[in-house]
Order: sequence, then C-alpha cells, then structure tokens
Amino acid sequence: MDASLLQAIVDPAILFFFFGLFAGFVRSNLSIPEQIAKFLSLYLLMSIGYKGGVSLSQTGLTAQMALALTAAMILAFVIPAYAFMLLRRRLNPFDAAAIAATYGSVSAVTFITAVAFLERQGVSFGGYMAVALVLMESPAIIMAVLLANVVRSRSVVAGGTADGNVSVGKVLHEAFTDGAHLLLLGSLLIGYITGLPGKAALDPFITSIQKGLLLFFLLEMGLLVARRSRDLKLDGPFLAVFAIAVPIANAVFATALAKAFGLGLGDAFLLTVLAASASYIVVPAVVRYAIPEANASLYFGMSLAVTFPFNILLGIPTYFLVLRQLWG
Amino acid sequence: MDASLLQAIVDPAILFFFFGLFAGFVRSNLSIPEQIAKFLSLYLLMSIGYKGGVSLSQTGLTAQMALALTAAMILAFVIPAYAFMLLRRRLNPFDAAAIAATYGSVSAVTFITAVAFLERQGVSFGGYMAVALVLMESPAIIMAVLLANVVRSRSVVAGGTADGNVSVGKVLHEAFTDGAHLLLLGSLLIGYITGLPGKAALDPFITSIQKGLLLFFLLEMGLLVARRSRDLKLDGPFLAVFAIAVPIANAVFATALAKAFGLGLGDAFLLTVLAASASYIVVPAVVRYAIPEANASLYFGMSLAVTFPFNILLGIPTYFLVLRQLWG
Amino acid sequence: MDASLLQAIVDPAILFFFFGLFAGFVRSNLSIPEQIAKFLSLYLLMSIGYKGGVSLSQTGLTAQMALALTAAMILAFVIPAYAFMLLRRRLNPFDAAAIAATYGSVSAVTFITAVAFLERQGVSFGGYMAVALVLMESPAIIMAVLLANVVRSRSVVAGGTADGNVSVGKVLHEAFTDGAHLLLLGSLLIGYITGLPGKAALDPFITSIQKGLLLFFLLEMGLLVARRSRDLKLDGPFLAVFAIAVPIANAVFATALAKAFGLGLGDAFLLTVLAASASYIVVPAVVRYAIPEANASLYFGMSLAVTFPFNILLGIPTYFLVLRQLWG
Amino acid sequence: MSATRVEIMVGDALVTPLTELLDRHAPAAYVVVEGLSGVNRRGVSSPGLADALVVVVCRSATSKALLDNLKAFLSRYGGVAFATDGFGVNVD
Amino acid sequence: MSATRVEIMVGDALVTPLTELLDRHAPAAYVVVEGLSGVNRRGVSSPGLADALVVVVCRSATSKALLDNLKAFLSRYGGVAFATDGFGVNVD
Amino acid sequence: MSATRVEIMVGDALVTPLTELLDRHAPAAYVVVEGLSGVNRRGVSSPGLADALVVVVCRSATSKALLDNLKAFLSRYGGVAFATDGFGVNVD
Ligand SMILES: Nc1ncnc2c1ncn2[C@@H]1O[C@H](COP(=O)(O)O)[C@@H](O)[C@H]1O
Ligand SMILES: Nc1ncnc2c1ncn2[C@@H]1O[C@H](COP(=O)(O)O)[C@@H](O)[C@H]1O
Ligand SMILES: Nc1ncnc2c1ncn2[C@@H]1O[C@H](COP(=O)(O)O)[C@@H](O)[C@H]1O
Ligand code: NA
Ligand code: NA
Ligand code: NA
Repeated sequence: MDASLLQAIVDPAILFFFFGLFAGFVRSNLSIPEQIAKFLSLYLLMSIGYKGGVSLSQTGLTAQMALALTAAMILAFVIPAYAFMLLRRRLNPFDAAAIAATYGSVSAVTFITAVAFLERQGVSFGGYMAVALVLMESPAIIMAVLLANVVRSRSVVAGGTADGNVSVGKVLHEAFTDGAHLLLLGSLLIGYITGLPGKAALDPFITSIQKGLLLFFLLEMGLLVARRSRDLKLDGPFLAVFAIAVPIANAVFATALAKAFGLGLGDAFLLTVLAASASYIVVPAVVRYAIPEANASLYFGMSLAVTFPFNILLGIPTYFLVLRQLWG
Repeated sequence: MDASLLQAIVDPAILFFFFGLFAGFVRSNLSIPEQIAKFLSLYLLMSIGYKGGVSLSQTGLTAQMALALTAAMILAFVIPAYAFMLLRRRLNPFDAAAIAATYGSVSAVTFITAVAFLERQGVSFGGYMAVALVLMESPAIIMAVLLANVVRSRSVVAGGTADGNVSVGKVLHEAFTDGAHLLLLGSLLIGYITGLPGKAALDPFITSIQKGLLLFFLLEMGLLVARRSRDLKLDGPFLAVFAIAVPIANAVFATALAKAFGLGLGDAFLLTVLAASASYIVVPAVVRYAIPEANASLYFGMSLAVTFPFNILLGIPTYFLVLRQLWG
Repeated sequence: MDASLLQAIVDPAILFFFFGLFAGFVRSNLSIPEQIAKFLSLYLLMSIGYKGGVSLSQTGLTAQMALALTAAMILAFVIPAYAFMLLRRRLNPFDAAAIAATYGSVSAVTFITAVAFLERQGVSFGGYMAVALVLMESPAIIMAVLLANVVRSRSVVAGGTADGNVSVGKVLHEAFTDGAHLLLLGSLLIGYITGLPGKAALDPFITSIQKGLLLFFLLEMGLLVARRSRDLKLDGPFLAVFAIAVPIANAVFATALAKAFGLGLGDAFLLTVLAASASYIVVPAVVRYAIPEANASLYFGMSLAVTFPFNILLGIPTYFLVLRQLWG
Repeated sequence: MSATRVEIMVGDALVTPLTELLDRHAPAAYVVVEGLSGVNRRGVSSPGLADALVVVVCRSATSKALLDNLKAFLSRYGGVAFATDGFGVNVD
Repeated sequence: MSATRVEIMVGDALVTPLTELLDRHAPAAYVVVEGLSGVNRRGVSSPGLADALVVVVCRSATSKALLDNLKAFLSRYGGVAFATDGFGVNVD
Repeated sequence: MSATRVEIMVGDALVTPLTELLDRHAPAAYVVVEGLSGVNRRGVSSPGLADALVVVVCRSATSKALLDNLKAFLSRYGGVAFATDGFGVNVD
C-alpha cells in the first residue's frame, strides 16, 4: 500500500468509524441521539442526490453516461437473482429473498465514502454515478418481494393461508415511496433543475460542512456495528463467508463489466463499490414490512456488521489498487 | 411571468417544498425527525431576529423605519378585528376568535422566503422589517383571547360557569413568553447590541448554511401541508374562500398603506407579505392553551394547509409583480 | 473593566446565555429539543478534542507542555481531596464524595468559553491545554468513588449490607468509557493523527459554525440554570458559599502553581479556569450510577446553577484581569 | 405495594400547566415524552403543535384527588387520561 | 368511566399501516413514540430500523374488535401488544 | 393470553445496567424512551442528566422473578417501577 493510500485511510471520518467500533466494543455509553442519526442520513442522501443532479445538468446525456447506467442496470438485476439461488440452498425462502434484496441493492454511505476517497486520489468521475446509485436501489427489493409472494402462494396451494400475501402494487409503492429512496430521487431532480446557480447557494451546507456531518454519521455507524456484531448469530460459516465473498464476487463482476463497456477509472471504481455494497438503510426498512417472515437480525446484521465495515476498511482501498493497475 | 421570476421559483428551497407536498400526497414515509424540525424553526427565528437587530444597529432609528413600523401596527390591530367580525357570522365565537388571531398575526417562514426572494431580485429593504414582524405577532393573539373571555363571561351571566375563563394577565404572559416569540425578540436585541462584529463571527452559521437548513424546513412543511390537507374538513366553501381571499385582501390593504406612507419597494413588499401571511407556529401554540374551545384543526389547518402554500407558491411572486408595477 | 473586556462580555454566545436565564426566569416555554442539546454537547467535545490533537501534532512534546500537564495533574488530585475533607464536616459521606468529584473535575463548556475569550483578547496558548482538560476529568471521579466504597464497607462492618458496593474496576471502566469523556479522548487522538490536512477539511464544521452552535448550547444552559436554581434547596449558607468560594480558592491555587511552574499567560489562564470550573456533564452522569446514595440535586444543582454561571459571567473576566496584572 | 398509574395524552402546549398541577399532588414519579403525533386523531406533529404523553405513578391513596383535578383540567383544555391500579416499586 | 388501554411495540416501518388500522376503530386517543430500541431483544436503533411504541386509549366496548384486528396484524408482521382495563377521563 | 407489563422510570445513566438486568429475564419485548424529564420531581433534562422510561411486556409467569430483581436494583440506584396484569398479544 503506497503513501497516498495510507493517507487516505487516515481520513478523519474513517478514523471516527474505527473509534465508534472501539467505543462500542468497550461498551461505552457513547451514542448519537436517534433523531440526529436519522437526520444525518437524510442530509447525506440529499447532498448525494443534489450534487448528482447538478453534475447531470452540466454534462447532459453522454455516451459514457449511457454505458455506465446500462452496466448499473445489468448488475441490479443479475446480483439479486444469483444471490437468491445461492442462499436458497441453505436458508428458508423468506430469509433468502431478504438477504438477496440487501446485497442486490446498494449502500449510499459506502458510495459517499468512495467518492471522498476518489477525490482525495484526484481521480475524476461522472456526476451521473449518483443516478447509477438510484437505479441500483430498487430492482433488488422488487424481485425479492415477488419471490416471497410466489413462495407464499405456493404454500397456500399446499394448504396454507393466503393472509400473508403482500400485493405487488403495494410493495412497488412501498419501495418507491420509501423516504430515503424518494429523497434521493427528489434531490437528484431538484439538483438537475436548479443547476449551478442553485448549488452555489447550497454549497456551504452540502459541501463545506459535509465532512463534519459524515464524521458523526460514521461514528454512529461504528457504534452500531459494534453493538450489532455482538448480537449477530450466523449459525455456521455459510453466512459469514457469504457476507464477504459475495461483495468481492460482485466487485469482480462489476469491474469486468466496466472494462467491457470501456468506462473510465473513476466510473468503474464507483460501479465496483456500488456492486460490492449492501443496503442497510433503505432495504431493511422496506423488507421488514414486505417480508416480515424474514429474520431482520440476519439481513440487517450481515449487511451492517460485516459487509459495511469490510467495504469501508478493506474493500475500497483494495478495489482501487486493483482497478488502477487494470486501467493504468 | 418574466425570466427572473421563473428563476426565482426554481429556488432549491421552494422546490423542496413542492417535493415535500408530492411525497406527502403519495403517502411516503419520508419525515424530518420531530426535534430536528423544532430546532430548524428555532434556528430560523434566531437568524431572522439577529440579522434584523444587526441592521437596526447600523441604521439607527430613521423616519422610514418609523413609518414602516406605524403601518405594521395599524395592520396588526385592524386585521384581526375585521377578520373576527367576518368569521363571527358563520362560526361560534371561539373558532372565530382563534382564526382571527391566526390571520391577524404573521408567519416567520413566509417572511424568510420573501426576504430570500427580494435578495434574488436585488431589491433592498430595511433591516427593521424584522422588527415589524415582531410587532405584528402579538396584538392579534391578545385581541382574540380578550374576545374569547368576553364570550365566556357572557355565557356565565347567561347561566354557565366561569371555570373556563383565562385571566388576561395570564394570556399576556403566555403570548409574551412563548418560546418562538421570545427567541425572536431576544435575538433582535442581541443582534442590536453586538452589531457587525458579532455578526462576522456568526455569519457562517446564520447566513452561509441558512439556505440548506431552510430547505429541510420547507421539505418538512411540504410534508405537513400534504398530511394536513388530507384531514382538513372545512364544511362548505366559506372557510376555503376565507383562507385565500383574506390574505389577498390583507395584501391589498397593506400595499395601499405602504403607498400612502411612502415606503420603498422592498419595505412595501415585505409589509404586504407579512399582512397576507397567517401564523402556524406561534399563534396555534398559544391559542391551543388560551382558547381550548376552538377547533385546532380549523385554525391550524387553514393557515398551514391553505394559506401558507398559497403565499409561498403564488402570493409572493404575484405581490412582487404588482408592487413593482405600482412602485416602478 | 476596560473597553476590550466589556466588548468580550457582549459576545453573542454569552448574551444568549443571559437570554436563556431570563427566559427561564419568566417561565417561558422556550426549550432546545433534548436530542439537539445532547448533540451540541457531543459536537463541542469533539471539536475541542480534535483541535487540541491537531495543535499537539504541530508542536510535539515540549517542556512548556510537560510543565502545564504536571500542574494539571497536581490540581486534579489535590482539589477533590481537600474538597472532600471540607464537605465531610457538614454532609454525609456520599454527598461529600459526589460534590468533591464535581468540583475536582472540570467543565468543558467553561473551557471553550475561556478559549474564545482568550482568542478575542489576542493572547496565545498551547493546544495541549485540551490535553490538560482530559487529564483533569477523571481523577476526581475515581477518588470519590473509592471514598464512597470505603464508607460503604465500613457500614457493612458496622452491621450494614454490602449490596451497595460498586467494584473499583467497574467504576474505572464507567469513568473511562463514559461517552463524553471517551469522545474527547478519541477526538484528541484522531486530531493528533490526521494533523493539519485533516483539519483543513473539517474546519468549516468545527471552526466556522462553532460560534453559532455554541450560542444554542449556552442558550439551553441558561434555560437549565434558571430552572435548576428554582428547585435548588441548599439548606443553609454552607453549600452556597462553597459553590463560589471553592472555585475562587482553586483559581488562586492554580494561578500560584502556574506562576511557580513558569507557564505563559494563556496557559496559566486556562489552567486557572479549569481548576475553578466544576463538571456538570461527565461527572454527574457517572456519579449518578456510581454513588446513587448521593443527592443529585445537590451536586448537579450547585455545579450547574451556581458555579457555571459564576465562572462564565464573573470568573473568566476577573481571572483574566488578575492574571494579566501578575504576568504583565 | 399498591400503586396507581395515570397516563395522560395532551397537546404539547399544555405540558407546563399540567406538570404544575401534577406537582401539587406530589406523585412518586412522572416522566414527560414530548413531540408526539396522534392524540384524538387530530394530533399533528409540527414545530408548533405536537402532542405529549405524561406517565405518572403515585400511591393509590393520592390518586383520587389527582384524578378529580385531572378531569377538570382535561375537560377544560382537551386531552385524555387513563388510570389503572397495580403493584409499585419505590412508590412511597 | 370504563376504558381500555392498548400498548403496542412494533418496528418503526410498521407505524403507518398500524395507525391506519387504528384509525378504522376510532379510538379516543393514541400517541406514537418513534425511534426507540428494544423490541423482542432484536430491536436495533438505526437510521433504518428502529422500534416504536404506540399507546391507544379507547372505550372498553370497542376494544374487543380492535384487539382482534391487532392480533392478526402483529402475528403477520411481528410485534407485541398489551391491553388493560381501567378508568378513563374524556374517553368517550 | 395472560401477560404482565412493567414500566420503569430511572435516570438515563442507568439504562445500560437496567437493560442488562432485563435481558437476563428474556421478556417478550421492551422499549426504551430516553432523554425525558420528570422522575421524582428531581428529574432534569440536561445533556448529562436526563431520565428514561422503559416499558417491558412479559409472561405473567416470569414477572415475579423480574420484579424481585427490579426491586433490588431500584432500591439500590433509585427509580420507580409499576406493574399491571392484563391481556397480551404475541407475548409468549
Ligand atoms: N391533538 C390534540 N391534543 C390535545 N388535545 C386535543 C387535540 N385534538 C383535540 N384536542 C382536544 O380534545 C378534546 C376532544 O377532542 P375530540 O374528541 O377529537 O373532539 C377537545 O377539547 C380538543 O380541544
Ligand atoms: N425489533 C423488532 N421490531 C418489531 N418486530 C420484531 C422485531 N424483532 C423481531 N420482531 C418480530 O417479532 C416476532 C417475534 O420475534 P421473536 O419472538 O424475537 O422471534 C417476529 O415476527 C419478528 O419479525
Ligand atoms: N431524576 C431521577 N432519576 C432517577 N432516580 C432518581 C431521580 N431523582 C431521584 N432519584 C432517585 O430516586 C430515589 C428516591 O428519590 P426521592 O423519593 O425523590 O428522594 C433516590 O434513590 C434517588 O437517587
Ligand atoms: Na450490491
Ligand atoms: Na397576517
Ligand atoms: Na475543578
């Protein structure tokens, strides 16, 4: 690991994540108030979306963008499908569908961390990657809920009751109107409409102080991960391996696709990080309602307590090293 | 509507208000945490008041200011009185008094939006207009509570009980010490005392990031308006018409007064917006306690769900167009 | 008091503390939401610690620093010991131990206020004084809990039960892992590691908007002090005198030590303020659990409602005047 | 020991007068949760108009007088209360 | 007067469908406390996955139907409820 | 089915040891509301010294042992609890 990478890891926000882990493990009573943590996540989604919209308004629709978004859509459909088939061998269909949705979708905070990392490396990327983030969020949820519904109707045919069936329309509505998701979409659109003049007025809020707010959010995430990993019981190595191996496989898949589509280094890196990331805000909130049969401590715990820290601490620098080699 | 007006409407904060309306109407679970929303309102009141106080410390007491404040006081007494007489024909005296207080008083957020609008238009105005805002807040409440007390004592004479009577002293105390109101007053005073040197230190907080915080506040307002307007049952067209027509009438009245007093365009515009606005933070909080007989869903609902969006979306640009014509 | 001192008192943040006092005394319903207040305290601790760490990374370990920290450690052990002996004459041993811990420890917000005061006076000081703050926080707590444990075991010997005994290890753990304390330590360390490049990215958050956030924190403190001082019943003059006289005695003691050790004016002033300050965040939170027999309204009330406002309003300017004379 | 618990739902704006009323009865303990939505299906969370939940625990002996006063208060200003008897720890 | 109080602990994500269910029974009052940790010892407070406490007060007469519906809801989506009878003020 | 509900008011600083105690009894569910004012009329909301409300629902069978432990805990550290019996949904 060279000097610039080392310096990248000593980013204060990432160190506060480590510190949160430490505080959680020594059972400190340190905690970020609930509503502040929720607001910080809304703030981060808003600023991602808004900045993405603004860049979009500057570049317009380009070939590079069309390619990147096509690659994102492919990943968004293929990952949850293969993850479900893999999980189905060991788990009941509800847990399998829920975990597949989690890993098929993406993590906005992992994305922000990757963007900050790229900026420190001085590598450019397209503002439309925020659009890729938005596009990759929902398909996994929808596929998972459809699968769960199929399972439920089969058990009805087999003599069960249909009580549990959640209509597809209702779930599409849930997935689309989920607060976090909708805020991202809305901010993207507003960023696109208001463009650079709007951004100038908002910049002190969405750019200058972002690092400080991200720091508190990552501190809270560190605390949560520590608390969660104490409770997490994965019953054997399968799920533990899954939570590391599948992100890596997705990263490899995304990198290959990016190479095949001829994306630039920055875009390829962000696509790789998105594919490797697992959702722990939007998807759990929707799935808890849409697939209540699934065990939240599994899908939420794996994503938050294993995959998120793996990506933040090891994944991001490693993916970057490898991609720089391949693109170099 | 010319280009500069159109651009004014595509202000990001206003678009987030629209977005909040949309999210509320599609029943998204998007929400700004309660305590954050409360803090945002305290922040906005503090920064209005403080900046007003600082401008005051720069200009001192001028003739223009004396004229503007006199006009504000006239409006603050006349509007609730005529509104009560109008409402009394259709409603019980408690609802009439509560709604009159709401429309006789002012909305700080509508004022902030109007100030931001003026700044985008490059039109100057007196910092003392924040003083006008403070002056116009209380008289309506006090008049309404006095009216409600009169009604209560009459029903006692007519055989009722005097239990419900709220002493005038108590209400004056409530109106004066209400948190939002007092914070505005206190910040005005502190801004006046500390002047420009104090403002320099606070500027990054009260000016640079204000737009971003206002954006979240207006998003929350949009969500609230959508939720409120679903519940609002106005029983016939009278109150719906009232909630649009009275603000327009007040705007006309204020404009005429401003012209008669020879105020400048900026001051006249802000006076017009203040007169047209209805309170949905300070007055409902006081009236809920002081006139509990009144139906909160009426006075709060009309003000928040009808008059506030009307002023933000149509009123402000329209008043400006008209005034620019008249002052032109 | 000369002009520059007067101007120092008209600092907006201090005026908002006065305003909070006023609002509390007229029983306004003004209040800063709970979670916001908690977040503001985390924010202030983080930014103190982080900035301290960054200065430390710039200066490295110097003789001046070694002297200042030695003086701090002496104060941290001597003050709680003598305070306990003094208090033990009038109070039961649990209250005596709890109050001794409170006055033997330090107040981070008093420290921030003193730092802002120094900056306005243009007097320099060592960034390592944040380390002194950290060092002075814990010894008092640990001593007090040990004392309380001794008292409990004696009463067991005398026929009581040992139920109440809190193990020293547990208390050391509590004192060390208390959220506020740990955050200060962690931020100091992260500031030290990331140095100036890290600070550049965080500066808009931890420096530019700090004054504004401090203002809201002091407003909340003013409200709390007013509410607390209404409830505070000190049963005779002893504790009231203690809450003013002991801080002054500690200030004198710290000033003498600073002079003896040859510290510079800035460092001596901050050491004096630290010694004079009493904890009202960290210590009460730990003591409430570790010495539950003590009356929280005494140790918390005296520290918050008497000593904190005394230091903020009179102590800081007075200590400065005296020290400037002595160092002049 | 025998104790009574009274739970009150009112508008946020009424918390100060309500707790003043409670203090006159010196209950063993109470806590106030502010900033809620819901009361009377009219409740609306807004910076100016949210609801609150107050939970009071007191000795059964003192609950009658407290409830009488609460009744007058809530009928005057609006809001709902609910009382149950049960077993208390440290409620004396 | 005779009243029933139902207290419900569920995941935050379920508050909207739950209050829609409650509204169909027109209880005298309810309040919602969001952003909590704890339910079922699985509760985890996170920006995406916290728990909520809903306190409902209604006339005893209407509580039976409400509880039947709640039972189906909570068995379907998870969560716990608890009902007691007691004395209510303004619960009619 | 028959269930018991225990409501506890304590200082915020005591929430961690209290929930560790609760976890040993494996109640059906509990939630924690932090940052409150009010307990014992001494409660003061401050960044360092607020109160908390913990609501626990458990099977009636397990409530006796829980209450005994709670009694010792609350007498040691301060705070108040209240228990009632009632009807539970999903409490087993
Ligand atoms: N959100 C609320 N908070 C407190 N009191 C309310 C609320 N909504 C209505 N009320 C009062 O509750 C009483 C009965 O309300 P309702 O049964 O809904 O008509 C009336 O006196 C209202 O003023
Ligand atoms: N934190 C939670 N919030 C709401 N429901 C939950 C939570 N944890 C588990 N559940 C649900 O509660 C039910 C019983 O949980 P348990 O008894 O812990 O297995 C299951 O249907 C879970 O889906
Ligand atoms: N705000 C509070 N939170 C938790 N416990 C408290 C609080 N105030 C007092 N206590 C404790 O409650 C017990 C009885 O308090 P009291 O009856 O007010 O003297 C004592 O052991 C106190 O330590
Ligand atoms: Na993924
Ligand atoms: Na008006
Ligand atoms: Na001290």
